[in-house]
Amino acid sequence: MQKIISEINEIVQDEALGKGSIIPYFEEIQGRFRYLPPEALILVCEHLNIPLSQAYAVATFYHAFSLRPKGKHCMNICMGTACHVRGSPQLLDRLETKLGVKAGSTTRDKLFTLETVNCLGACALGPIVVIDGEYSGQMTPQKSDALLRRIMRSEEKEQRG
Amino acid sequence: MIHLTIDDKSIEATAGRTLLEACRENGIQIPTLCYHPALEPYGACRLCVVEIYKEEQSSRLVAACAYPCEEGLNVKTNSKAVQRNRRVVAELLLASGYDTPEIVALASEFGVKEARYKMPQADSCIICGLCVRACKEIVGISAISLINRGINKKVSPPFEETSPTCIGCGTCVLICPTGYIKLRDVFGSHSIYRYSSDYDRAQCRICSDLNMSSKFNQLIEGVTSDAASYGISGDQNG
Amino acid sequence: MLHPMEYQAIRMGNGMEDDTSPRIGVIICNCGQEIAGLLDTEDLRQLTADIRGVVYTNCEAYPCSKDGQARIRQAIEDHGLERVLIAGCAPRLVEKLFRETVESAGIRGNYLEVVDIREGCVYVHPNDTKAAFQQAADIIEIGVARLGTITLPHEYCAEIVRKALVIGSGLSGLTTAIALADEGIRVTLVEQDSRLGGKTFPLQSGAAELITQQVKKIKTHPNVHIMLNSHVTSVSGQPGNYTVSACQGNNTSALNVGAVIVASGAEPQKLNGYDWYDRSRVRTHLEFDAELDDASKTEHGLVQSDVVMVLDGGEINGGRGSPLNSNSTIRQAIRVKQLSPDANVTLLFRDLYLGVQGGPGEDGFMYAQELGIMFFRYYKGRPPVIHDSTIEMHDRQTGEITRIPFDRVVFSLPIMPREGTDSLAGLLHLPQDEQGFLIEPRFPLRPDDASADGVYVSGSVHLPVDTAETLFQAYITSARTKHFLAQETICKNSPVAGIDPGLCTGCGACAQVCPTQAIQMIKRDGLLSLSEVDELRCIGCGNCLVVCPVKAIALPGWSDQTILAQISAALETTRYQNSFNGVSENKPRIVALTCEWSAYSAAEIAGARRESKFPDVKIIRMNCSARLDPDHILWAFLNGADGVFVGICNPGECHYRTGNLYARERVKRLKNQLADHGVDPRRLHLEFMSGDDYKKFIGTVTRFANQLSVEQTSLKSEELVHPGGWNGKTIRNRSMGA
Amino acid sequence: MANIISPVELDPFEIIQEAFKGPDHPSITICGGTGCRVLGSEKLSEAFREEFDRQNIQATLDFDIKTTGCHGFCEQGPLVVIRPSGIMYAHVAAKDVPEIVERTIIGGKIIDRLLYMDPQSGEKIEHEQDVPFYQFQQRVILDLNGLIDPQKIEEYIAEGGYTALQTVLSTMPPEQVIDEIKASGLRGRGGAGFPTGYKWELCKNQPGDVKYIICNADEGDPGAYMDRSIMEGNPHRVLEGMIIGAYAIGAQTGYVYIRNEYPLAVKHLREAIAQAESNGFLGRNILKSGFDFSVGIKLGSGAFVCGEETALIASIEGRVGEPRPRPPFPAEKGLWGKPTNINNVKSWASVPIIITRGADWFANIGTGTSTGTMIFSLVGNINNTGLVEVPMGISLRDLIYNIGGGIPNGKEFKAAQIGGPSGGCIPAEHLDVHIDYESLSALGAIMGSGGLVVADEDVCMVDFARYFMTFTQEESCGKCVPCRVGTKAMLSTLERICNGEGKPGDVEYLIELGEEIKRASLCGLGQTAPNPVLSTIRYFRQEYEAHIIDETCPSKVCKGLITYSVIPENCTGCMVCLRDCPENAISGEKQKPHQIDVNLCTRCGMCKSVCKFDAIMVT
Repeated sequence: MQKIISEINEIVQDEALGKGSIIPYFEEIQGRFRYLPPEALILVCEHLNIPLSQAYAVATFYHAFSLRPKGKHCMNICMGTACHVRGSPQLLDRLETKLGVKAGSTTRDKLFTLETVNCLGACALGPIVVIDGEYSGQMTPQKSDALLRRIMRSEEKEQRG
Repeated sequence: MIHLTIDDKSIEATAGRTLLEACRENGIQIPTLCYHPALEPYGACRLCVVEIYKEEQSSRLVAACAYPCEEGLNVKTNSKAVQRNRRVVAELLLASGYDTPEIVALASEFGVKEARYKMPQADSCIICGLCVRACKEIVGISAISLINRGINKKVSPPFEETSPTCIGCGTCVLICPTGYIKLRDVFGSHSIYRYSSDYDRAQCRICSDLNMSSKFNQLIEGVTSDAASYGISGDQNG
Repeated sequence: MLHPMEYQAIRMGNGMEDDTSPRIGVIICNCGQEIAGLLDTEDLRQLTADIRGVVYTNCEAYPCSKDGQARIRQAIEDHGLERVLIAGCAPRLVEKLFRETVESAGIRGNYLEVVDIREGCVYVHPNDTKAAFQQAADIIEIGVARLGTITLPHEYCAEIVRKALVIGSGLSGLTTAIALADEGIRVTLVEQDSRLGGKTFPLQSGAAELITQQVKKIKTHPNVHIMLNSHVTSVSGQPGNYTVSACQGNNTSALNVGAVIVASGAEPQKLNGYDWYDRSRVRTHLEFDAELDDASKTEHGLVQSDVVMVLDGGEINGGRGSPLNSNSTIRQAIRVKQLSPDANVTLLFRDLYLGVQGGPGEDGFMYAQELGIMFFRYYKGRPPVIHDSTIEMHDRQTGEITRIPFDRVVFSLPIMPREGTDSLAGLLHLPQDEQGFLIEPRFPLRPDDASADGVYVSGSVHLPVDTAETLFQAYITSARTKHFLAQETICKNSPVAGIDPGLCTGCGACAQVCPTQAIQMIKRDGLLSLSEVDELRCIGCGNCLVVCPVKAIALPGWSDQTILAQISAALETTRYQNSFNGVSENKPRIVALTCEWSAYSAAEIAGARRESKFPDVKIIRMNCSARLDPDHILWAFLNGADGVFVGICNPGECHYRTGNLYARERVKRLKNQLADHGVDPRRLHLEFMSGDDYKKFIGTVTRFANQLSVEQTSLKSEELVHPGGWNGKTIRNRSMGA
Repeated sequence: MANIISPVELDPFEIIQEAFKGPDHPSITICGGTGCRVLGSEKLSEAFREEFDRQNIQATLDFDIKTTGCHGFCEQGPLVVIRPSGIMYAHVAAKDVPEIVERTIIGGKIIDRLLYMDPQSGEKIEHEQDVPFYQFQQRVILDLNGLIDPQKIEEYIAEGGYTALQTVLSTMPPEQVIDEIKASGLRGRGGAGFPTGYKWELCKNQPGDVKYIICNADEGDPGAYMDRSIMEGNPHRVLEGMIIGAYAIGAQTGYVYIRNEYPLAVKHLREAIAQAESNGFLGRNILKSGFDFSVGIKLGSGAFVCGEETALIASIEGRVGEPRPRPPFPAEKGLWGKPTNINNVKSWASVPIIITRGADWFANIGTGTSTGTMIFSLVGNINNTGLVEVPMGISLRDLIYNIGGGIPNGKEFKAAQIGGPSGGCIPAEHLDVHIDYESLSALGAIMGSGGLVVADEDVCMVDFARYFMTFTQEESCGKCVPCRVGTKAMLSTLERICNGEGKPGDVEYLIELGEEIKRASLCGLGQTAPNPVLSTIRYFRQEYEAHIIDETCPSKVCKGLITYSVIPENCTGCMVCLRDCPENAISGEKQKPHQIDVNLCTRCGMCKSVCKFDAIMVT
C-alpha cells in the first residue's frame, strides 16, 4: 500500500501528463497497477484541484479504467462482428463456465480477469483472445481449454518454487 | 434581431436566444424536463423537441432548449411528428419510472397510460442531470455527479459513499423533478480518515468534525447555558 | 433610557420615511402560467407599487430568460434602481443567476433579494386564490422591508505569504515539508526533539527506512529551514499571513508564513496508572516486542505459554481506538503464535479497527483466527480485571464471568497525541476531540464564503494511522496547502461582524461565544478592553450580536433593524385589508423564524413537492439560528403575532457548528420568562429539522397552527409590561386556558 | 504568409530522396500488420535476418528486409512479397525461410507450395498484382502500405512523401488549398460524408487566432480496422495531411485521438511524429515557411461514443465523453471553446494525394457525388477477409465476388451489413447497388467508416440485429432518454423474440420505437442505433414473423427456438461430443448412439462443432 501511494504521488507530480486533464493520469495509473485505487483518484483531484465527483464519473464512464483490482492474468475476448460470426460467443461461454465468472469480473483466486472487447481489428483471424497482451487467433473452445491448462501449470510451478 | 416563424407566427428574437426562450417570450408553451433557466442547456430529456424546416432540407426534430434561433427558420412546436415523438419519449420515461407519481402524471399528459416495455426494476430517477448541474453551476460544489454509462447511469457522490464536499444546502433536493434525491443520500463526512467503527460516534453530518461527539456536546451545553443568559436583555438590568 | 431594540425600531421607522431611502425596484415573475395562472400578478404589482421605497414595479413572463434579464438591467438603468427584489421561485435556484444580472448592471449582489412566491406560495395554495394572494403580498412586503434596511458588507482582502510552517518532523511532517519545498515554497520545519524523525510507530515494516530516506533528503533541501529543539510559542495574524514565534532554546525567532501544517504526531501512552500491577508479568506493547525479538534469537524460543493481550485503545477511559494499535496488536499476537505455536494467545478488545475494507488489516485478523488466537470482547463499563494469575472477563452473551489464566499480560496502550498538542490547539484555535486529537476546522458555508484559513492537520495527530495512510494524508495536505498559497490574495465580501468601539464595553461576552474564535479582546486606554473581529475567520453567524448587551456589533444584512422590519412587515395587514375584505380573523397569525439551512429549505421543498395542506405562516429567512435574538420573538408578539415558530437545524448539522444549540437554549429560557410574565409559552414553538425534511415542517407547523386556533376562542386580553421595560408597548396576552 | 522556398533550401529534402534506394530496389517485404503479427510475422522477419546474415545476402545481393504495414490480405497471412518481381508467398512460417532464401532469393525460383491459390479457379498465382483480391482494387491511400517500412520516414520521403506539404507551403495560399480540396469533392470518410473542403472553410472563417484540428482515429466499429492499418502502415501520410489541413485552416495544434486498443498504431504514430519533428516537417517554422504546427496524441479510453465529435472533444478535455447538442458545431466552438476541425484518418490521408495528383484526378475516381476511393474491411462469411480499397461507386457484387472471393463453402449470400452498428444491411436483391453515399442511404444503410460484414444463409437476421443492438446499447453514453432507455427497450424486445417469447405487435413496436429514436436522439450514435434493426425488418420481415408467429428460427440460430439432437444412424458413439459438452448434457456409451438431454442442453453448439460424423441435428 505504502509503495502504491508513493508511486501514485510520483505519477501525480509528473508534469508531462499535465494540462489539467485527469485522463492521462488515470491512463498512467491504470497502466501501472491495472486498476485505479481510490487513493489515486483522490490524490489526482487534490493535485489538480478538481472535484472528486468529476474524477469518479470519468473513472466509471470509460471502460479502459477499472476501480477493482484485476487478476494476475487478463483475458480479453474480442466480440467484434467478425469474431462474433466466427463463434466468439461460444468461446466466451466456455471460458465463463471454465473460470466460473461472468465476463468483466475476476476469479476468486484473483488469478484471472475475463473481459470482452469490441474488435481488436484482427478480424481475419477471429475469434481472437488476448491473454496478458499476447494475441492468439482462430480460437476454439478446445484451444482455449489448452491455453488455460498451460497457464495453470505455470502457476503451479511458481507456487512450488 | 432574428426573424423566424414559430407555429405560423412570425417572431422576432434577439441573437443567441434558443428556440425555447423565443417560444416562452411569445407565450408558446413547450414541455421541458431537464431544462432550467439558471442552468446551461443539456438537451437530454428530448421532451422539448420541435420540428424545424430549413429551406431545401427535409424537416427534422431538434431540442428547443438548446437550438439557437436562426434567420428564416420555420418551427412547428406541436406538429404530428413532434407529438408522436414526445409520446414515445414519455413512454420511455414511464418504462423506468412506472411507480413514480410525478412520472406517471407526466406521461399521461402525453396520453401515455401504460409502457409497453418496463425496466426490470423501477427507479424514479430519470437522469435529467438537474441536481448534478445545479450542484456544479448554482452551488459550485460538485458534490455529486452522474456515474457509470448508458442504462447504468445514476446520480451518486464519489465512490457511492457519502459525499466529502456536500454542504447540505438542499438545492439538489429542491430542483429534483421526481423527488428521487434525498439530502441524506449526499450528506457526508469531510474526514479523511476512512475507518469505520462500531462506535456510535456522533459526528457532524455536514462538516463531519468530531466536535459533535458526546463529550464536546456537553462542553458546548455548558458554554451556551452561560452565554445564553446574555441573550435575554431582561436578565441584565434586573 | 431607550432600550436599544426600541432605538433600532425607531431608526427603522424613520429610515423608511426620509427621502434618502433607497430606490427599490420589484419584478414579479409570472413564470409563464405557473404563477400568473393562479395569482393576478397585475393586482399584486399595483399593491406592491405603493409600498414605501418602491419606485419601480413590473411583471415579467420569465425574468430568468436572457431577454427578461436584459429588461431587468434596462429597468435598473432607466429608473436608477439601487436595490432589486425579484418575486419568483426558490432563491437557492435563481439567486446566483440574478446576482450576476444585477451586478452586471452595477448593483452589488447583496442588494438583490429573491423572494419565493412560487414554491413558497402558489404551490402551497394551488386552489385558494385569496390565501395565495395574501401570502404573496406578505412575502413581497417582507422582502421589501429587508431590502430597505440592509447595508453592504465591506470587502476584505489580504495578501498571501508564499511560505509554510510545518510543525513536527515525523513521517507526515517530513513528507509534507518535502512535497511543499519541491513546489518551490519556503518551508520552516519545527521539531521539539533534538533529532528529526518524530515518533513514527516502530512496529510496521518499512517505516524506519522511509524515515531515514526522508531525513536525508530534507537535510539537503534548499527550500527547507529546520529548527530542532524548538516549539511554537505564539501565533498571530490572519489566514495567509500568520506571524509565528518559535522558541529554540532560549532565543525566540519570529516567522512570517501563509500556512501552518500541524503534524506533531502521536505516541503510545506510558503505562501510567497501571504501575501497581506486578510488572514482572505485565508488559506494554513495545516492551513485549523487544522480548519477542530476544526470544526469536534464543533457541528455546518464547517461555510464556499463556499470553493475554489487552487491546486498550483508550476505551477503558472512554476514548476511541485506532487502526494502528489494533493492527499492530494483532500482528504481535500472530508473531507469538509463530514463535511458539502451542502457546495460548488471547486478545481482549473493546473495538477493533481493521482499516479499509478488504485491506491488510482484515486479512491479518482472518489469519489470526485461523492460527487459533482467541478474540474476546469486553464492554464499556466492564473492563477486564487483572488478578495475580488470571484475568477476569465479563462475557455479555452468557452474562457470566470468565477467568483467563496468564503468565504474561501485554497492554497495547492507546496512542495519544504528543504532549504540546493541547497548547498548539490553543494557539491555532483548533478543536480537539475527547482524547485531544486535533480536528481540521472546516466551515462548509455557502460556497462563496467557505472559509479556508490556511491551517492544516496531517498524520497521526488526527487519529493514529499507519505509514501508508500517513503518506496519503501528507500528500493531500501538501496539495491543499499548495493551492491555498497559490492564490495571490485571499478575499471575502460575505457579511462579517463589525464592532463599534464607541459602544463596546469590553465585557467579552462575544469572544466567549464565537464558534471560530474570531473575536479577541485587545487592550485599550483606560480600564475597558475592546473586542476585535478577525474578518477572515468570522463566518458571520451573528451569535455575538445576540449576546452583546449594548448591541455594539453589526452584521450587514442581518442587523436587528432588518429582522425587526421584516417581522413588522409580516404582521402588518392593513394595506390589503381594503383591497381584499380583510384577513379572516379566526386564522392565527404565525411568524416562522427559520434557519435557511433547515426549516426554510424544508418549506421550499414542501412547496416544490406540491404539499398544499400547509397553514399560512409568515416565513422569515435567517442565515443561522445563532442570529435568533429573543428580542426578535418578543417583537413579533408585540406586533400582534399569535404564535412564533422557530425552525432550526438538527443538533450536529449546524453550518456554524453550534448556532442551533444556542438558539435552543435561548428559546428555552425565553419560554420560562414568558411564563413568568403570564404569556402562554406554547405560543412559542421550536423545532429541529433537517434541510429536506419537509414532512416534519408541514406536520409541526400545522399542529402548531391548529393548537393556536383552537385556543383562540378563549381569549382574555390583559396588559403585560415587557421585562425589557419598553415604555408603553405591551404584548396582547392570550392565555390558552393552560 | 508562406514565403516561397528556393530550391537551394530544399536540398536536405532531396538528399534524402537521392540517398535512399527507390521502390524498385530488390527487397523482401514482410507484412507487419497486427493480423500477420498474430500469425507470427515478427518471428518470420527475425528468421530472415538470421538467414541473411548467415549467407551474407545484404552484401552479395544487396537485398533489403522490410517489415511493412498491413498488405490487407490478412486471411492469407503472414504474407511475404519479394520485390521488385512481386512474388507473393502466403501463410509463410519461419521454417520456410531458409528455403525461400535459398531457392527464390538466391536461385530466383518460385516455391509452388507457398503460392496463393485462388479458391474460385483453384490455380496458383505467382505475383501479388495478379491476385484477384488485389487485381480489382484501386489502392490510392493504401498504395504504400505494402512497400515501405512505416518506422522509417526516409522510405516515405523516397516514395514522394511530404512533397505535397512542400508544394503547399511554398506555392499555395491557404484559400487555394481549400479550393483544391473542394474541387476534389472529398467527403468525410468518418461516415456522415460532409464535404471536407467546406468543413475546412467553415473553420477557417471563424474569428480568433487559436484553432485546433483533430484526427479522429477512435475506430470503434466492430469489424472495421482500416484506420488502424493506415496508421500502422503509413502514419506519415496522415501527419502530412494534418499539417496541410492545419496550414489551410490556420491551426497551431493538432491532436490524434486514437483507441488505446491499438498499441502498434500508437507506437508507429509516436515514432512518426518524432521523426517528422526532427526533419522539420513538424514544430516551429515548418520547412522554413514560418508556419508552426505541432501534433499530440490523445488515447481513447474505450468508449465508442467518443467517435462523435463533441464527445471526442469532451474526452480530450478530460471530461466524461458525453455529446452535447449541436449547434454550436465544433467549427465554431470546439476544443476548449476554440474553433476546431475534426476529420477521419482516411480523410486526412487523402489530402496529400489530392495535392500531389491534383483535384481533377481525384474527382475522376468514383461517381459524381462520391469521389475518390473508399476502404472497406471485408469480414464475416467471405473468403478473402481483409482490407480492400476500391473506387466509390463499385457494385457490391464486384466487391464481394471478385475481390472478396465469394462466400465460403459454396453457401448463399444473404446480406451485407455496411457501416457497422450504425449502418444497415443490404439483401441479395440489391447486390448490384453502386456503393456511394446516396445509393446506400436510399437502401437504409450508410457508408459509415467502412466496415462491411457479409452474412451467409446460415445467419439469422434477427440474431444479427440483436448483436448490433447489444453493441450500441452497451455503448450508449446514457445522456438522452431515447438512446438510453430506447435502445434498452429495443434490445430486450429483440431478446424476447430470439428466445421465442415474441408477441404479435413486437415488430410494429420496434419500427415505431426505432423511427422515433432516430429522430429524437441527441447524437449520431442514437440517431443511427436503430438502423440495423429497421433495415433487417425492412428486408427480412418474414424472418421476424417466423420467430414470433411460427416460433421457429429459419436459420437455426436462436437458442430459444432450437433443439439439438443426435442422428442415431450417423452417430458412431465416439464419445467426443460427450466429453466436450460443457453441461454434460450428452449421455451414452462407446459404439452406441448418444442422447442429448434437452433440459440440460444450453445449445452452445459445442457437440455439433466437434462431431466428425455430422451426427448432430439442429431442429
